[in-house]
Order: sequence, then C-alpha cells, then structure tokens
Amino acid sequence: MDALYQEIILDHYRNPVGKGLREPHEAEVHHVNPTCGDEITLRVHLAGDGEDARIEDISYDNQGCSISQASASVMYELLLHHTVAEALATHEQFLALMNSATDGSAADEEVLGDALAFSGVAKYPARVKCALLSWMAWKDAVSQALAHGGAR
Amino acid sequence: MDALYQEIILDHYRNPVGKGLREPHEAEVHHVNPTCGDEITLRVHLAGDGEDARIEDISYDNQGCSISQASASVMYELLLHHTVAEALATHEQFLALMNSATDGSAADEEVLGDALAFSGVAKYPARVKCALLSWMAWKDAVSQALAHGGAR
Amino acid sequence: MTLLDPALRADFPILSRTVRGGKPLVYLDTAATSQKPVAVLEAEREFYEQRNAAVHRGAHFLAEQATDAFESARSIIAGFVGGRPQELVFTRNATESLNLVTHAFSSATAKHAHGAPLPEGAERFVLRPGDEVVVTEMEHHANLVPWQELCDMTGAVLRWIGLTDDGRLDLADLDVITERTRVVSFVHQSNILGTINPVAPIVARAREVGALVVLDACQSVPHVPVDVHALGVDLVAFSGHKMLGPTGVGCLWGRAEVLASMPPFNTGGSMIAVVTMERSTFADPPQRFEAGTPNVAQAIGLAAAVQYLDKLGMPAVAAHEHTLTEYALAALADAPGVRIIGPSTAEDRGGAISFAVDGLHPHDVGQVLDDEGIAVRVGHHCAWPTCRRYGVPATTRASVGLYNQPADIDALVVGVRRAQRFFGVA
Amino acid sequence: MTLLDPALRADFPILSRTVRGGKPLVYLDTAATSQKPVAVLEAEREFYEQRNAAVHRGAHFLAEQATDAFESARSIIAGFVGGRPQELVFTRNATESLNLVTHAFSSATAKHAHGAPLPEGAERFVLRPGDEVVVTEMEHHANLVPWQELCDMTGAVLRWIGLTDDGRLDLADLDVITERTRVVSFVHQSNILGTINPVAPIVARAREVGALVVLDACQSVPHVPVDVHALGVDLVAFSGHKMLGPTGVGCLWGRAEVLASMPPFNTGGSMIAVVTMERSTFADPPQRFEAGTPNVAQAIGLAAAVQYLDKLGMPAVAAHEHTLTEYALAALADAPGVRIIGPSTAEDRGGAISFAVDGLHPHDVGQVLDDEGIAVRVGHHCAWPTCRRYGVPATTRASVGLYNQPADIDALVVGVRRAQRFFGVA
Ligand SMILES: Cc1ncc(COP(=O)(O)O)c(C=O)c1O
Ligand SMILES: Cc1ncc(COP(=O)(O)O)c(C=O)c1O
Repeated sequence: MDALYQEIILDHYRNPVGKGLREPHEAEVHHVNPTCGDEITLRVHLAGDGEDARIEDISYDNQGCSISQASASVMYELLLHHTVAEALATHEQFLALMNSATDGSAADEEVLGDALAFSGVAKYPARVKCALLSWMAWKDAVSQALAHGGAR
Repeated sequence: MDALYQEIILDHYRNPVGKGLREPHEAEVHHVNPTCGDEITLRVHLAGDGEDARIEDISYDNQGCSISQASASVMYELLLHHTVAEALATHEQFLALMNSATDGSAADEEVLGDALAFSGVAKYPARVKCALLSWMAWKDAVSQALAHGGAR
Repeated sequence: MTLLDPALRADFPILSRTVRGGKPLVYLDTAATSQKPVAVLEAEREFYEQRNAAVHRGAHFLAEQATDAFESARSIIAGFVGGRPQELVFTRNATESLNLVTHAFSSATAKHAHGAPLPEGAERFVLRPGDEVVVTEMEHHANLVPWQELCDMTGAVLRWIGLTDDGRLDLADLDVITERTRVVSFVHQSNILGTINPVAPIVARAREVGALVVLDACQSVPHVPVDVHALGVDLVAFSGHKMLGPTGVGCLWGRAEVLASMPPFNTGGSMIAVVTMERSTFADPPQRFEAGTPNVAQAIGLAAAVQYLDKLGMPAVAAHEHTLTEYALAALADAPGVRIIGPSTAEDRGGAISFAVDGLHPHDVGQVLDDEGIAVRVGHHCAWPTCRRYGVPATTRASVGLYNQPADIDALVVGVRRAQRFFGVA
Repeated sequence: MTLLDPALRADFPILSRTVRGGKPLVYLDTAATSQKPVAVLEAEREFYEQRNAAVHRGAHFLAEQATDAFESARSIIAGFVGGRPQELVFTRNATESLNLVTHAFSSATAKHAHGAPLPEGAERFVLRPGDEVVVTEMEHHANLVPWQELCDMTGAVLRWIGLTDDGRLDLADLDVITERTRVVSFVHQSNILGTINPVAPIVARAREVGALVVLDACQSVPHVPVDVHALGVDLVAFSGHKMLGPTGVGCLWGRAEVLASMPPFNTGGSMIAVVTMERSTFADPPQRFEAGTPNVAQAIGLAAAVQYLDKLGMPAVAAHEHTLTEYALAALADAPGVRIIGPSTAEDRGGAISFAVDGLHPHDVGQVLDDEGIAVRVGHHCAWPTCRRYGVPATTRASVGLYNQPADIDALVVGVRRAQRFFGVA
C-alpha cells in the first residue's frame, strides 16, 4: 500500500498545484469516471499553432480520490510550459507506466519525474482509471483546442 | 422399447381407423407439435347440445410418428358414439396415464381399453406430446363446436 | 443475537482463502455478488458430467435427463418465491429481466403502429406519447435506464418518487402516480441505501390508476422471504449470482395472465409455435421468453442454491442478517467521522450499508480496507442519481451475507479507523 | 484417414457413461450441443473457488482478479476467431447475439422517429418502410424470426435466397439483394443441411448495395478455422455451448466501427457513461452491450474451451470431422432406404447430416437409435422452412464432434437398419 500511496502522491493530494478554473482558455472538457463518478473539468490555454504550441495554462476543477487528484496536480507541473509535442510524448510515457503491470513496457524515467510515483498504481487495475482521468481530459482538451485552431 | 411400441400401437399405426376428413362437421382445428413439426387437422361432428351431445364423427388427417398416428386412431375408436361428457372423462384418464411417470397417478383401466397400450409412452417424456397431439386437437375442436352452439 | 452457525462458512471454499499477502478474506461485498457453496458447483458439474444435452428439442436419453433437470430447477426456484413454474422465465440476470419487460412495451408499441399481430391483452403494453412511467430516485441503473430507453422509443414520459433525507421513499410523492401512469417499477430493497420499500401502498396506488407494477427484487429475494403472489405485484426480477447461484442466470417472475399478454423479447429457436418464411407464431410463457439454448447448467446451479437457502430457512437467513445489520449500524454510528447514507436503524432495512468517511474519498477508504483483506465496494453502486440526491460522488458500501459474522464488522470498523489514520483525518 | 487421437475422449467424462440399461453412449448430437472437457469444468470451478467477485465495478483484490480473468477470456476468445478483444461482446447464446443486432435496428428506428439521441453512424440502423432485409431459406429460426420481428416493428420487408435441390444456396437468387437491401444475414454452416455457404460472393453483392452483412457462425466456429476479418463480414454470432464451452454464454463479434455506431441493446449497470434521472449516456463497445453482471464464469469456461480447441488445432479438428463426414455420407449412401437431405458429398459441408428413412418417421428412427444408446436429433432442427423446402416434416440428424470416431458412425448405420427391421420397412 505504501507503494501505491507514495509520499509524493499524498503531498500533491493534500496540496494540489494549479487547481481552479482560469481564463483564458481555448478548450474546456468535462470527463467522468463512470465506475466511481469522479469528475474533472479541465481547460487548456495554448500559445502558438499545432504541436509546436506552448502550454500556457492547464486549469482544472476536480473531485475524486487521492490518486486522481494527485495525478492532476502532478500533470499540471509536468506539462506546463512545454510544447504540445513534448507534452504528448510525456502523456504517452505516463500511459505506458500505467500499463506496465500488464504489458511490461518500460516508461522513460527521465521524462516522468514526479509522475513516476504513480508506478505503484499500475498494480491496482481499478485505480489506473483514477490516475488517467486528468490525463485523458487534458489530451481531449488539447486536441479540441488544436482542432478549432484556437491556439493563438 | 417393446413397452413403448406395443403391438396394438403398431397395428393402429399401420392401419389407422377413421382417418380422412369427412362432412358434416361443426368444428375443424389444426394442431402442430412445435418440436417436431407433426400436424393434425381434425373435425368433430356432434349431435345434440352441450355435454350430452353425442359424438357422431371424428375425422382427421395427420402426419407424424407411429405414436401420434396410432394415438389418433385409438382415440377415434374410444370416443366415437359416446357423449361429450363421457369422452371428456376418457380424455382426462388418458392425460392421467400420460403423466403417470411423473406424478404416479393411476388411470382407470376400464375406461381406456386399447389406449392403455400407451402407458409405455409416459416413460419417454419427449414422446408424450406425440401421443397427446390428437387428443388435444379433439378437445379444442369439441369446445369450439360447443361454444358456437354448433352441435345440432 | 440470532445468528446462523458460523460453521457454514466451510461450505464456501473461497472464504478460507487469503488475499494481499496472506490476509484472511473478509468478504463484505455480497450485495454486488454472493459467494457460492460447494453444493452449487457440484450441481453444475454433475449436470455436465452426467446429463448434458440440448433441452426441449431432443428426444434421446440425455436430452430427456437434461430437460427434466432444467424444468425441475424452474419448479424449485419458482416455488422458492411462491410462484408457479410456468410463471418463471430464466434470463441472464435481473438487468435482462427488467429489459424483457421494457422491451414488451417498446415491441408492442412498434408492432401496434405497424399493424402487426400481438397477443391477446397486449394493449396494456402499447404506449402513446404522454403516457407515463414511474420509478423512484433510489433505483439501480438496471431499473432506470431501460425505462429511459423505453421513453426515448415511444415518447412516454418518466416520472419518479423522491427520497427523504433519511433514505426512505417520500410517500408524499405517491401522487406522481396518476391516470397517465401505465407502469410503476421500483426496487424492493435498495442496493445502495439498504432501504426495504413498502410494497403495499405503492401497489394500492398503482391499482387505483390501472398501472402495471414491476418489482426489482434483486436485493430482497436473496435476503428475506419473498412471496410474489402475496406482494400483489405483476412482475418481479431477480439475479441468481446474488443468491448463492452461478453467474449467468436471472429470473423474471410474472403473473400468468400478464406474461401471456406480453409479446416475445428475443426470438429464435424453442420459443415458437409455427415458423414459415413469411411469419411465425409463438409458444406460451415461459418458453415464449426463452429463445435459443437456455442457460441450463446455471438454472440447475441456481436451484441448488435455492435448496441451500431453503435448508437454512429464509426466516433464519433474514434474522441473521438483521442482527448483523443492527450490529454494523451501531458500530459505524460509534465510529467518529463516519456517516451512514441511508436509514440509520435496521427497521425495514437490509444489510447493504453505505457510508461516507469525512475527508476521505471512498476509493481511498476501500483501498486501505482491501489492503487488510476486507472486500467492500466503492463507487456509485449503479445508483448514481441516488448518490447525487445525498450530495456524495460515491460511497463506501459494506454488505453482509449469510456467511458473515460480527467479527467481519469488527474488522471493517478497525479498517476504517486505519484509513482515517493513514490519511491523517483522525 | 486423418483422425484425432481417440484417447481425447477421456477428457469428456460424459462419454464414458452408459444409458438405457447399460448401453455405452454414442453421442451424435454435437450440432445441438457439444460435450465439455474437464478443463472447462475446472476453469469455472477454479474461478468460483478462488476469484469470484463482481467484475468491473469492484476495486478490491477479488474484484481485480475476477475482472482480469473475465477480460483475459475475452481476449482469448476474440483471438480465436481472429478478432480484437474490444470487438467481442458476450451474450447468452448465438440467438441473443443475433437479436442484439436486430434490436439495434428496431431501437435506432424507434429512437430516430422520436428524435432521441443516437450514436454517430447509427443512421445505417434506421429502417424505413420498404427497406429490405435478406436472409436465406436455410436459416436456423434464430436467424429468421428476429428479422421477421424487426420487419413487424419497422415496416421493412423480408426477402430470402432460395435453395437448390442438392442443399445449396441458389446463388442465382443473389439478385434479391438490391439497392433496397439494408442488411444481409445468413448462416455460415447450416445446422440442418450441413452446407457451408460461400461467404465471398454474398459479401461482394452486399457491399455493392451498401448493405450490412451478418453471419450466423454458430456451426462453423466450433468446427473449422474462422477468421472474422478475413471473411469480410460486419457481425458474427456464435454460441459457447456448441464449441465445448458452458451453457449460458455466446458471442457477437463486430467490426469496431460497426459496433461503435450501434445503440445499446439491454441497458442498466456497467454499460453507462453518465446517468441522471433524466437521461443517460453509454459506454463504448463492448461494455455498451453488456448490461448488468455478466456471465463471468461462463466466459472463463468458454476461454478454456477455446484453449482446448487451440491445442488440438482447428485445422486438425476440421480435418477429423471432414473425414468422419465423408465416412458417414458414404455409409449412409450405401444404406438402403436412406436419403440424405443436404449435400451428398463432403465438399463445403460439415458434419451435421440429416437424412430421411423411407417409410419411417424420424421420431421412430430416433427412438430405436436411442434404445441402442445412440443420441441423434429428430425434428425440424429449428429450421422448419428448410424442412418444408425439401418436403419433409422433420429429419433425423446425426452430427459429429471432435470426440467421435468411425465406430460411432458404424453404430448409427446398424441402428438405422434395426429401426427399419423393427417397423418392417426393410
Ligand atoms: C446455425 C445455428 N444458428 C443459431 C443457433 C442458435 O444457437 P443457440 O441456441 O445457442 O442460441 C443454432 C443452434 O441451435 C444453430 O445451429
Ligand atoms: C437493486 C438491484 N437491481 C438490479 C441489479 C442488477 O443485477 P444484475 O447485475 O445481476 O443484472 C442489482 C445488482 O447489481 C441490484 O442491486
């Protein structure tokens, strides 16, 4: 259990970074975890076009367990100020980490930083969805923002 | 198997009595055994009213296995020229005979005559429906004839 | 305390296994699914090894044996709920049982619109826009979403009876049942609140307006004596896997004349009277509603489960669980920072006990409990609107079965305390 | 002769039982339902004794184990037919799989009429009066009656491809597939004639007119290698109990984008995205089509069956049954007074062999065989219109499985001869 609830996770859970909905934003999404009812509303604000756009803000309001709240907070820290391309790469690494219990694929430790603390979650399949909720919302929001050519 | 296919049954099967559709009739029914597709078209001709009416004719055309064909022929012999009330009593006895494997109820041997040869059928639940096809058709036809006040 | 003999736990092999690094299993998730006694597994196996064959359609020895075993199972299970065999339809689960009913409405409505033949009496299943369906705010999704779907397909309107703050139906809302109401469908015992609903006043009101009454008895049939005829409802749904039976089998009991007036649900083999390329006619209930090769082994397994329950006696099972429920409610009431969602006393209440722990998300509570080997369920329990009604995203739910004992509740309370300490909220 | 090792019969406990006063069982009714190897029974039991819990909804240890076992079963079975796990829906049986498809049409049509929301792409499931559905004259009732029902509910019209005298599809009839055709649904291998139908020309014709293609593979998946993607069809139905698996589980495979465009069938728990009292949204396939607690143990049992088949290798199974079919056809051709209903050679033909015995009703043939311990099926085999097409009320059908050997066919031929003698027709 201590492998699951690493100190970093509990810290982010108690003191989430970047929480709250802010302006401006180019896209806002609302994601729900249908098995437990956890929710997140997430906005992205980008500067620039396409995958080169820079992530200026990720603002969010969420309700959920320690894992899902900490995950949003860690994601905020990890992706902010990166380009969309870089962030998508990190996103992929995080997904790989979450699937590592089942497919044994290794995630890139360099890229993930604090998010490596979630490696214990992969062993609890029911919690993987909690950890992924904010990341999926973010990806959805970014593709909406890019699709609408909204990033200025 | 010899208990099932008693000589009387095979005789009636090879030389069915009363087969063929005849006039006059007050009711005609068509019954089918949905599991095997066996069919019977059966007509009754009654004289008189209500349960006192006398069965003047039972004419039928059928297609089916030895049990179902023999059963129609035996029924014809047993019920013809009886009153509806008497015939219904015989009908009940025949039903009891067919259910005797499961509920142990005894049928009246006096009443059933040749139909007692069907006692072996009760041990083969899948064949009970064959034996009952014509009897069920007859009962249906009689109640239709009586309901329409058709018996003159 | 009126409790069953704990020795019966030996009948349930899984209860003696350990989890999460050697912890003994404390199973408090029976409302989700029950564990199975050996007798059920044996019954299924005996069927496969000695009598397996296609039922109804075959005429050979094994087919006779299989048909006999299957139909005996129907009699046993029907008898268990006070019904007759021909009133009992086998389904996959309670969800399918309820969908079978909503489908009777949508099918009758669509066929009526196209002038297709319907069984005698099927008019009561033909809906018109503006007709109303009444459910409650404590329904499991299985008794809510199918009615929403039906409304989407027919233009009928969904209404519901609300809840009181202490987890009961708000009977003041009974007047949502009006002359426009065609069917009232409600849960007998709530899987999230534990509430046992009063059937009589709802039936009485529904009868006044001529509405059909459907009961979701998924959480009552396994836990209290149920007599379908005495309840006075028209249709009753329940699931095998929640009452010691196998997965893959549920039941729909229906009053004979109601079933007779319903058009078929799934169609295919074994439910027909005559088939031509142009048109088909259908068998009488219950066959009309059992298209294709049935879940034979599962029905036989469920009959064994019912016999197991019958041997204990449902009054004894109910008393046992009532005692445990009282015990658990008292223990949780004493636990600081724990709030029961649902009735706080054991009156008219079963042993599905939802609670909130101040400052903790149910997932985190459940995780700590799991680490101790305690299996509870966390989430909205397929009663999401009920969660919203009580202002919680989800709950932690402990639910008892006949194999639980007070020690399991003690373990739960200790586990909750540990969760509070782990997350620093106590 | 290419035959499997008869030693495998020991894996099937029922095959060593005796019937009707000590006669060894000769089981020639696999087309109705197959017997089960011990490995299948063990897999189910292991699940119940070690991992039983509610899947998907739970977060505790057992729930994880159960979910994992259930989803692994999905992967194994999907892989067996060349599909991906998310393309495989668990149903009760092939009948339900086919009804799930016809229901997608009736539901989309009704919802469309009432302006209710539908998934993207669902227009292809919306029928208008005059739209046509095409089946064949050799369909099992499971692939005929649901389409009749659909027509009754929507005003669509049913058409069919006829048969040749030697038991094949009359491909000259392919032109019943026209621009009006919205869906073509046909049987891969006939359960009454044994015919294996040519999929490619039908798919080609259906694609020309933009019709959806549904395949009833209930009798092919258990007997020959099947690759759903290679077949080029959209939806494929099959049953677990016919392929060594338990009763109570079937499958619907669907091309991902086709499943995605289908509205749900049964609704309730575990198939939703968000539920409010007013309205619900639904999960992606396959969950969208699996409402309520699934037939978990049965899916796991079926996966064990598939692994058993895979170990033998489907090409070897097909070769074995082909050899037996050739052997049986030859033996029956030599038997005086016996007439095959269906193709008389083993080309493009499986081991379900229907025949008529001059002067004898199938029930009587079956009865004499049964007396010898030989289990065959007599009746219309849920293909009543096919019987009519060949001018017989019913047939006697012997059907082979991987555990049969030539000796079983020998016993059959002797038995038929005995029946002829008993009734004095030979
Ligand atoms: C060709 C065919 N289709 C459909 C079915 C229906 O299968 P089930 O009864 O398992 O639903 C069968 C078996 O009876 C069959 O042989
Ligand atoms: C009250 C209630 N109704 C319906 C259901 C649905 O049962 P199943 O999932 O077995 O179909 C459940 C169980 O989840 C329930 O608790």
